[in-house]
Amino acid sequence: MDSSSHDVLLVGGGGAGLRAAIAVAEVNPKLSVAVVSKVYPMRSHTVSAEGGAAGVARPDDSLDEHAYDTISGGDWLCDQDAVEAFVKEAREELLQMEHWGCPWSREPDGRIAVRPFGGMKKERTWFAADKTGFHMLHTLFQTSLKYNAITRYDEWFVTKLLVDDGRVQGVVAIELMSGKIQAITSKAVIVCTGGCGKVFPFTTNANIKNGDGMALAYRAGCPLKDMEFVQYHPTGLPFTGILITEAARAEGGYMLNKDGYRYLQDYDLGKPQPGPVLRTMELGPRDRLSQAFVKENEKGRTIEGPYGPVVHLDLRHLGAKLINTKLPFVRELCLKYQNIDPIKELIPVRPVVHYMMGGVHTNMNGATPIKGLYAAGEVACVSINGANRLGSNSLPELLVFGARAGKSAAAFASDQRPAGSAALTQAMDEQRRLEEQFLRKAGGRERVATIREEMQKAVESGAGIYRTAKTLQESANKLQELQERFPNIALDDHSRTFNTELTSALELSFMLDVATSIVQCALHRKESRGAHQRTDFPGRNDTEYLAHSLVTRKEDGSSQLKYLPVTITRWPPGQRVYGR
Amino acid sequence: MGKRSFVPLFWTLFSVGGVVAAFLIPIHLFLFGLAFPLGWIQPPTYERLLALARLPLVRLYLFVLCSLPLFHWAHRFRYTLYDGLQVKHLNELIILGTYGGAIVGTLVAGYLLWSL
Amino acid sequence: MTEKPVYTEFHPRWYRTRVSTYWWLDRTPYVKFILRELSSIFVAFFVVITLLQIRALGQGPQAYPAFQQRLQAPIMVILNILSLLFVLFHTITWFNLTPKAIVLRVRGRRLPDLLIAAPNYVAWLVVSGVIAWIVTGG
Amino acid sequence: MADKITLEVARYDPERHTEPTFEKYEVPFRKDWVILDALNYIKDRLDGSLSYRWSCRTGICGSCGMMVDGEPKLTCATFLSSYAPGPVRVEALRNFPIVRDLVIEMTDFMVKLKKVKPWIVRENEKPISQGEYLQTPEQLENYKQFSMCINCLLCYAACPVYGLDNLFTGPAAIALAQRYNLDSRDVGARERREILSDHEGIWGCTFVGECTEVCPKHVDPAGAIQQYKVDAAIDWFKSFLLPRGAK
Ligand SMILES: Cc1cc2nc3c(=O)[nH]c(=O)nc-3n(C[C@H](O)[C@H](O)[C@H](O)COP(=O)(O)OP(=O)(O)OC[C@H]3O[C@@H](n4cnc5c(N)ncnc54)[C@H](O)[C@@H]3O)c2cc1C
Ligand code: SF4
Ligand code: F3S
Ligand code: FES
Repeated sequence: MDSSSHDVLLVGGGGAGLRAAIAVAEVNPKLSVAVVSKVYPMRSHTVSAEGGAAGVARPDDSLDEHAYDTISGGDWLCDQDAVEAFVKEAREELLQMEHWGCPWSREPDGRIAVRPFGGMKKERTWFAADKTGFHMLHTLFQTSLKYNAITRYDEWFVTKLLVDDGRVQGVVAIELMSGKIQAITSKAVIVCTGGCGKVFPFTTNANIKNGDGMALAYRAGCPLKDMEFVQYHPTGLPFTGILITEAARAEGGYMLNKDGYRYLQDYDLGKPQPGPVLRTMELGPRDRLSQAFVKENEKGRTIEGPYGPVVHLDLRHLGAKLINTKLPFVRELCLKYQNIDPIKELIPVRPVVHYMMGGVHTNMNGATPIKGLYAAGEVACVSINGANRLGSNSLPELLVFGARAGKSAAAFASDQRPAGSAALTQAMDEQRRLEEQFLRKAGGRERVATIREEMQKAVESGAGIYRTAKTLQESANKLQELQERFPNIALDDHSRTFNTELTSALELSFMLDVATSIVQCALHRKESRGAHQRTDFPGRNDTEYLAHSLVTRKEDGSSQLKYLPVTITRWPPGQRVYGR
Repeated sequence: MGKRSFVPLFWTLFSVGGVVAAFLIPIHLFLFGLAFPLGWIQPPTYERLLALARLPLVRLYLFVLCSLPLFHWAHRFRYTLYDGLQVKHLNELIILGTYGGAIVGTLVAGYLLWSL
Repeated sequence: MTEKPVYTEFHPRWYRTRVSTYWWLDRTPYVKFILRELSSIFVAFFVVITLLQIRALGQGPQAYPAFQQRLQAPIMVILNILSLLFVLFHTITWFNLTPKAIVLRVRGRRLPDLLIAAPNYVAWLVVSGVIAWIVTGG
Repeated sequence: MADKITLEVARYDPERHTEPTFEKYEVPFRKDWVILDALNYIKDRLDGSLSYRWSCRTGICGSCGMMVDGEPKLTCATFLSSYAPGPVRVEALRNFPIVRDLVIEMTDFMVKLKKVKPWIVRENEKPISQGEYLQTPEQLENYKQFSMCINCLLCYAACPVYGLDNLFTGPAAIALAQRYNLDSRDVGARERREILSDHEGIWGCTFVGECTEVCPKHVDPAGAIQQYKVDAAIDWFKSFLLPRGAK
């Protein structure tokens, strides 16, 4: 078996991974850094973020206000020390991006421009037109090319973390191009694999967001934190999950049910007016709108589309002129990717899964409880997002905690021994497993796509916008069944060269683990907080649940749940007030 | 090719030649190639034409009109041979034939106009 | 490939397509492209004829009419018509491409391509008029 | 509207085939389906061994470029309905070695990208604490268009010059070099020019212009290359006249 060796290894080449790699290369140019990514780095999902990145920029704003917005937005489940570090460094990191060439939008005098954003009380969201994530990712990627210490493994799929003697020692990965299975050993590993939206049937997330890193860490014995908190966005296109921005409603779009009725008036969101009114009706908070959709569906007043129930977003009354000047991107998306013209047609929408608040348990430096293992980005849960992430906090999070994880991993790796032989033995076992269970396996009856679709359905029906003990238990049972059926999958493709059926199968197995942990955590949290809404426990319960859930895998494969208190520094829990 | 490559020079000559060809050749072609021979327009007399051509400024003009478009042709034709016929292995020969041709043409033009 | 691929037991053959010799017939834009490039031959042809004409001019009042006669031959007329068409094609493509190479900005906004190309055409008409006027004797 | 459409998909497995062949698949015909949805349908229900790249499905990640009926397209932004009643031919991007089915080998581009130094080059770096480098919206506008490249490589598939000679740096890499040259924060133009102005760098481009035609993000690489040639030529004359100390 081939193997190669580095000092610090990044799993993932998205925003977080690249930022971390550069951090390592800058703090200690003598270290060799490897970036292993299953897609070319510039294809990573950070590329899709549109809106912007939050960081205090104006004299009328302050770090404390950004911190408070973040904490209250997260329904007080954020670790406040982490939030304080985050808001301070967010600004510095965004400036660093500017120095690296990020084409931030500007004021006429040449200063960085900022825009308002949902849940932020001051204008502090930096943006690069409506392609912020795209520009950030390409800036990071192109800048990373300058460092010769960074070695890239493009289109290598990591299947396992090597942990021996309580210390991480590298990974096993498949080179997609050739099918070669190889051990890449290292003194520290930073997992930056992004979110897991694909666990759900409808999501804004790309095809590559399968929670790989969460499952890798979980299987290596590292706890996952706050997995029950999954953010929905109320207006996504069905089937594709393409996001229709809040601006469409801010400009005066209506939400209609199957009778053409503005149904939000039935959900304590104010009375319909012809034009948009802040914080009423269509401009209510994201979670409330998503919840209203579920209720409307229960009443049988949604429209049955080819991909499940939808409601309509109506922009027709706004007229061609307003749509073309104020919402050109919305129209472009609808026309280009859905073949619908919002000037003349109703847009079918539904709530779609958007972001994962939970993830691999880390401290403020990105370190996990396993020695040498770090995590950063959406895959990690530091926890600054608490029970609900604010829009535009995720991009700066990648930078801040990517850089922090990079620096601490570099420091850790500087005085470690290289990986031992036990790691290589493990790698050999992993190679055997991959060959036997997938590549050389004959027979089997289950199709990857079938199990995946059943899983997605089960997770949505059980751990969707509203949850109850009953639905969650049903999901848990279904997932258990699917876990048992998984070994019986049949693969059409036994080739080594770019075998994407193999990677889909591996991703499916990762997703099954992640889905199970989401459902388990949701089942145990008997309260409603932020994105986690239990109809059987409607209120927030600070006495019992002002705490992070930690789920760990036991030897026998079952999971174990614990709670960890939330760090409160200066902002005692209060009510999260929106609307009136 | 290293820093002292002459490609930028030839490219510039190609471009300027392209401009000259675009602006000036159509009318010349129309007058001398079609309108005069076919009698659409009464051609100028020999004497007038000679007198005109002997004016220093017109000599210079004719020199530019002949030389630069040749460099335009040389560069374009060279790449057409490369790409259209995929004969890159004949590189040296093609360069000699094209740019060489343009240089010879330029010398001829200079000689003819000088001795006019 | 700039970097030589490393073929190992895991790197089987990549399939490489060869561009056909007649690639320029594959798609309409390519045909147009090759016609544009071929226009240069007619440019050169024009120069050769013009040089011959200058030579005839220098050879005296007897040689010149003989040269003029030769231009009336049908084959020459056909060649000249063809040349004119090709050169006009060159002129049009050349003018339309100028905006690509030169970016003009007025108060920070990039001028639309048409606005850059249009003056070319105007200037072209004027220059052609002046030349015709001088040659035909005003 | 028929409810089925046939896709002819190029299949190639280097372990078993010597050259690509076409396989026919019948897929449902839906108004809101793009070519990529049809491929996903094939992979999920008909033939799991079909390989291709995709991720975002919104035309921003740049993974899903393929030849659709002979034209380079982002398959996530190309509707099936434009090809009704079919059949539609889907092949790997032209001008690149084919690894497998619809997957191309793109190391060549990655090497070239790095070669043109697509990062900000500066003589002195000011500390972060001193804030941003000012850049007016006009200065931003100067290079903005060239920064929109998603590295989808459709332009390389459309450029015959690249197809004939892989040494040519090619449209996207040059556009990205120009993106940094035109950035008011950058002073690396000279370094980049030295790399790019050799024969294979920019002069190979004969301005076919198809790169710009097929670019889904309106980057206009053909324009970038032309501007680059003009700059390089001016530079050449300058350095010829003032061999030393020339800027
Ligand atoms: C449509 C959309 C819009 C958004 N808009 C905003 C916004 O406006 N503001 C904001 O702050 N946030 C926004 N977000 C959220 C934000 O974009 C993401 O949270 C963030 O980009 C995640 O970045 P990352 O670096 O953690 O992961 P990613 O960018 O997803 O990168 C993951 C990396 O891991 C690699 N990888 C994964 N699995 C493996 C494996 N098994 N082996 C090897 N490599 C692997 C992948 O190849 C990839 O390189 C948006 C999200 C979406 C979906
Ligand atoms: S220039 Fe356009 S076509 Fe070429 S890679 Fe970039 S986005 Fe794609
Ligand atoms: S298609 Fe090719 S030849 Fe030049 S203008 Fe574009 S790079
Ligand atoms: S799938 Fe991302 S560009 Fe098409």
